[in-house]
Amino acid sequence: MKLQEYVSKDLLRKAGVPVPHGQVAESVDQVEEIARRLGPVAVKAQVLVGGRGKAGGIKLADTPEDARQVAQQILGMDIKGLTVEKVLVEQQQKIAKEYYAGITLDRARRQFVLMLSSMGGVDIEEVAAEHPDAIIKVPIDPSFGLLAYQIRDAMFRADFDRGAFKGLQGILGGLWRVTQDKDAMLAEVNPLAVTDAGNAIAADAKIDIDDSALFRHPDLAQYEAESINDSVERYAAEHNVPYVKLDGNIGIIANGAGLAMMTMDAVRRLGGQPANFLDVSGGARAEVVRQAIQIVLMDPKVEGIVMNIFGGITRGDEVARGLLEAASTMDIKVPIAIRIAGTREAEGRKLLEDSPFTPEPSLDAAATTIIRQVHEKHAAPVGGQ
Amino acid sequence: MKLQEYVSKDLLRKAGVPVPHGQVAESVDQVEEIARRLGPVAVKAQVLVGGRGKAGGIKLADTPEDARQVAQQILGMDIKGLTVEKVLVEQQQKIAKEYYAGITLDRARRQFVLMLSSMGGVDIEEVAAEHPDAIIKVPIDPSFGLLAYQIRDAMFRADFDRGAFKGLQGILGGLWRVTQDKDAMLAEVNPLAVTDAGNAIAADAKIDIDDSALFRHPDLAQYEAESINDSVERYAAEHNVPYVKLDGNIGIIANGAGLAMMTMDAVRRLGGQPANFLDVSGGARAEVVRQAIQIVLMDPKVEGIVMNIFGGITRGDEVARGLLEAASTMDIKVPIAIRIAGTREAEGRKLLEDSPFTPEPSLDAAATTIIRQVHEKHAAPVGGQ
Amino acid sequence: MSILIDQNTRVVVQGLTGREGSFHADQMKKFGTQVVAGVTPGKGGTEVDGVPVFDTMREAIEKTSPNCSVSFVPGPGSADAVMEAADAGIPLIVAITERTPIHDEARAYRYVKDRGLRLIGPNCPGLVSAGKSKVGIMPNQLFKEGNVGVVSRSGTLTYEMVNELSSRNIGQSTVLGIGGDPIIGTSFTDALELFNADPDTHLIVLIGEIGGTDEEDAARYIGDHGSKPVVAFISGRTAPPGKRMGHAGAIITGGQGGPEHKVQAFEKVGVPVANTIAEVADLAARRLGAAT
Amino acid sequence: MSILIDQNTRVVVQGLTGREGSFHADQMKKFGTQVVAGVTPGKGGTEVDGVPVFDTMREAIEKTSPNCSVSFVPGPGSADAVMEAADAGIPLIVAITERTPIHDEARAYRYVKDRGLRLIGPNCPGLVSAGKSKVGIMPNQLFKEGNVGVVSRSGTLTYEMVNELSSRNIGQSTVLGIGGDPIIGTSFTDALELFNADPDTHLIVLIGEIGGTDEEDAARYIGDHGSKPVVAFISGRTAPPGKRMGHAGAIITGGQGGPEHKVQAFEKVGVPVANTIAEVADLAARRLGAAT
Repeated sequence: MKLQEYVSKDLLRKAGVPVPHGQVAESVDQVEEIARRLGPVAVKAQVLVGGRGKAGGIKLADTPEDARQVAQQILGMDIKGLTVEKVLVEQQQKIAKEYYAGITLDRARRQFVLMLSSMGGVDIEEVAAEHPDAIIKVPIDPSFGLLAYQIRDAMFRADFDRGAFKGLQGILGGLWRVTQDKDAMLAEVNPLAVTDAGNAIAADAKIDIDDSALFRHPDLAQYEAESINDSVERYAAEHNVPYVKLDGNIGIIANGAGLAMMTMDAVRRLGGQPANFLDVSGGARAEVVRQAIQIVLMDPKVEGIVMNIFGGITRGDEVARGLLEAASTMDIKVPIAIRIAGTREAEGRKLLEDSPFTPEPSLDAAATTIIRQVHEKHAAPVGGQ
Repeated sequence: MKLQEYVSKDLLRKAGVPVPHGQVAESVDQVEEIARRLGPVAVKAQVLVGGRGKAGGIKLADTPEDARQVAQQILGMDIKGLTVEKVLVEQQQKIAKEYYAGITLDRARRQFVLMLSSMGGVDIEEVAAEHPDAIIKVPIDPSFGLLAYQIRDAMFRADFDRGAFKGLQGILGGLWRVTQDKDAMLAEVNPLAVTDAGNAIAADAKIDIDDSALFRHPDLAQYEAESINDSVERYAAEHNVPYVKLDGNIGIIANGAGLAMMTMDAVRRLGGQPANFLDVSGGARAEVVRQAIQIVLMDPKVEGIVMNIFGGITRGDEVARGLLEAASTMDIKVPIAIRIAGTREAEGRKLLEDSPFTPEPSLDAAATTIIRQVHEKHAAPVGGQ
Repeated sequence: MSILIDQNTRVVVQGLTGREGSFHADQMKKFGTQVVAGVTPGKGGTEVDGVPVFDTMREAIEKTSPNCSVSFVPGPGSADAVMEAADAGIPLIVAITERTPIHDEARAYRYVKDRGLRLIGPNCPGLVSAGKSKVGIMPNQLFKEGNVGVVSRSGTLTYEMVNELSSRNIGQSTVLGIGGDPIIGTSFTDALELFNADPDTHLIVLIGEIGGTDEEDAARYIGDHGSKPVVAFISGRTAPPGKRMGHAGAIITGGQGGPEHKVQAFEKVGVPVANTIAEVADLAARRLGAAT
Repeated sequence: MSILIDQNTRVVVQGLTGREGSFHADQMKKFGTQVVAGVTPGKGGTEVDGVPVFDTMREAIEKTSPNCSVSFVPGPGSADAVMEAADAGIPLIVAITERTPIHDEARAYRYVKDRGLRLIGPNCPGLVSAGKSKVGIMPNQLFKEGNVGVVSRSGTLTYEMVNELSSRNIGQSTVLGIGGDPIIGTSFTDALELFNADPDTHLIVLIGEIGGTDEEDAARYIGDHGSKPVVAFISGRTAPPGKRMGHAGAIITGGQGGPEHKVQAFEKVGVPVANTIAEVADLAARRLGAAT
């Protein structure tokens, strides 16, 4: 679960990490009021997408009136398809130096790693690609945690400002505490700044919480909704259905993540554009299948659905029943092709015999059928002219 | 630093461990007021000494008036030489079962250990001596901490009540968190109780904080004074002088803990009774020596002092200067014998040449001199009759 | 032969009394697995279909001498169950459960490694040595004894693969699901080492997916140390970056974990990467034909 | 010969730029010790009396190849300094500092052990191989080359002991202060093993004190494995229970750590326990006379 900047900074602040004085706002009145208290401010769009600065989502304002004006521009604006609903209003910082600091999982080592770079304030993935030596990595022993000497060693190697050493060290210690205490998959401060006055401060922050550990953090539940941009994804997440919105028009439903990915790949390979990834998971019952179809259809771009079921724990007849149930309770206007194999395949096929959903002999056949039908629908009006 | 029961319970409560509702009080009015709110209460003397129950320091009271009355008896009473200044007023618990739970350092293993016993509510050292098998011990890996399965395993082996398992498990988890977060050398809940209603509760608690880690716990500084019973020990602790009050009449001053212990042993071996243990530490300056003498003399029972200095980092002349300074600024009424060896022994001896403190050739000689003088002083009036 | 498990494997089921635990224990027994004990704290002294249940792993070991554990303990207690098994010295620990918090898993992984034991999973379907033993949740009826080793990050895709192989009369030595989480106990490379040492495995089918670099590491291992013939498949080749594809580990992040690298890495060391499961089976059949 | 350190020992001083660090580094050099580097974070690039200072142990190792560290880093950072030295692979780590928080120390001890390295201390005076090298804070002038190994939990008592021995012309091989904290890296038993393996040590003087069971463990080791002749002394024999006698470790608690057990344990295995330091020297002289 990705946290907005203002939430990330709040967690850091509580862990003793200095962040700019600031407050989140949802209206221009609020922004003006906050700016009146804080003096010259930065108004920052709270959207979970990169490049909001370039998109005009971050603006400085020296007076409350200016703040109101820039807030008017930013609140409600569209950044890469997302509407800005909140802004963070922060005291402006006079920044002398910018660093990068992040803690993330190093999957190959099976442990977390601290990454520091003196090239802060820019996209770290670009730094990693172009100047890999400019990133200092410190593996974190999961049993001992990030140790003080490791932080110092990394800071010296990354050539961090010796004048602000203590403050920077404190921030990195706090970053690890937050990572551990809040079960973060990623905790990033970029830029990690040193001000003209020589103070270290977390000027921007990005924290991604491990979804599997959310049960330990009821205080973060309130941010779940705003962590998901797409409304269908949000709905699916609330119903614990692994669903990812994609750009195409062919809905995908399969049981199992690997199978769903394969199905998505097959549709693309055969010339179609997947509209989503949806995993009904092992052991799916009829009701779950019905719900999956409903979720896929919530995306208005969907013009056809490919279902791919390999029965292991999941039973073919249960899936067939779910599909028939969906058809009888919903007004399904798009074609659905289904491929069933494995456990209770025969029973499933039988159930679907007299329905519009005659099982296809293979995944490729099912995908081809739907791709063709969608294509024909688009072609039809043209052909009919 | 040993914490009073009410402070220990406060730390546990903050770590999520259920403790009886209660409040500390210093006057009978307060006790009555608290009892009025809590209903039937137990009034418990807050003194850092074992056996306060047997000494009459814990009494039940069913009404506010009763509470006032028993508080009158307990507040100000003397328990093993200590005056009761505070009582903890707690809701009475209907206890069905009593267990023991403690976390302490296992020095031989160089790690902490959880100890559980179904024989709770009694002195655990007696249990250890008489029924060693009744104590379940679980070593705690310092890098992973006390793990959930270890707690469960120990609870099953100690035959803890399965009906209250979850609550008991929670208390043990909290006990470890407090041990670690507060740098405890010892954290003990005895009895760890299960009430008639089946709830697990820490009915009594004893926590001893590692003095070397107090810098991390400024919140506990306020309890330092009440953690030391003896007023001279308290004064010495405030001045960072390792001083332990003993029962005798011959003061001991030496540089180094081992040397001070040896000096104490020598005095006893030669027939004297040490009044204290005092370590002036390596590198002691004149002022520190003067202060050491002052502290030893704060104990009115002291009738003579043996000083034993082996110069390593400590210099003999500095010690001699400190002794002379003490003599010139204080009205010292008791004899002092000193033995100096090692670094700057000659210079030290020279400085003391014309003083009343002619250095003795050996520790045994110095001790013998003082023991004899103290003995003569006691014998004198008798002889003079 | 086979790897990791065979007819002598004695399994203790962690979480036996739960819905999943009892169902799959029953399935394992039907497959022929020796299920000797269960562990569910608080249920010690009971039985599930004749299998004795203990409160702790310590007791289960003392009484029934298992040499393999399989855990159905849900996410919040999953890592703790693995550590309990490790502390008790179980040499092969299989964690089926999904949604293990990753920081817990990092600690558990370290705990197991410190003791020189083997962890498979978490978030995996377990493993099957065809005709000998099954530990986990793979469907019983798919397998056929033979000489192909299968290792996969995905459950259903594994079933699909095994089904495809069996239907062409290509049997398996051991089928191993290593799991879809970002931290897993046994990697592709570990599995390759095991299969290479197994005389009855003649060819290895490797089913990877996007996310992480375990596929690249496996390719490097093959390049450096050689291997029996390997045929690979990578799922999620059309997944967009930054999106978690069902598996917590199936995510392309920070330029890492994309499918092109994986495919290239394999092809560079002479491992063909198929486009479909059927194609994998075709390649396997051809290679086996060439090899035998 | 000697144990642990000799003329080839290359020492890095952690906290060299501090008051204690710089003073004792100077003393060590005067004794003849090779002090090759110092580490003080933030002071890298400077020098102290010609000894180069580095920001980190990593740099110090790269540039000066020390094989021993001695730390004067105060309590709050003491364990961290030990762990830094251990991570850098320093085989012999000597922690002089007192007041290390015990939970920190438990972790540091484990960290060092995990890496198969040796820690001495904390809260110890260090060690001296007479005529060869000194690491720590023992006064330079006391020592005399010879064949008695001394191991002690107390600093000043060690000096007193060595002085007594030297004044009787009884020289020492190595004098080792193991420290007065409840958790220390090297125990009496470890020291006995080392001395027993050193051909130039003919007799061992062991100076114990109340608290813990390290003396009893050493006695058990002697009983089980035999040893060169040992003469012992126990201080704090008249200390009351529950009171910390200066050293954090010198405390009799829960019926453990009392002097009687220690004395009995030694006497049971034929190790005489002297009443005074002079008596220790007498016994040593007699045993050495008998031995040579």
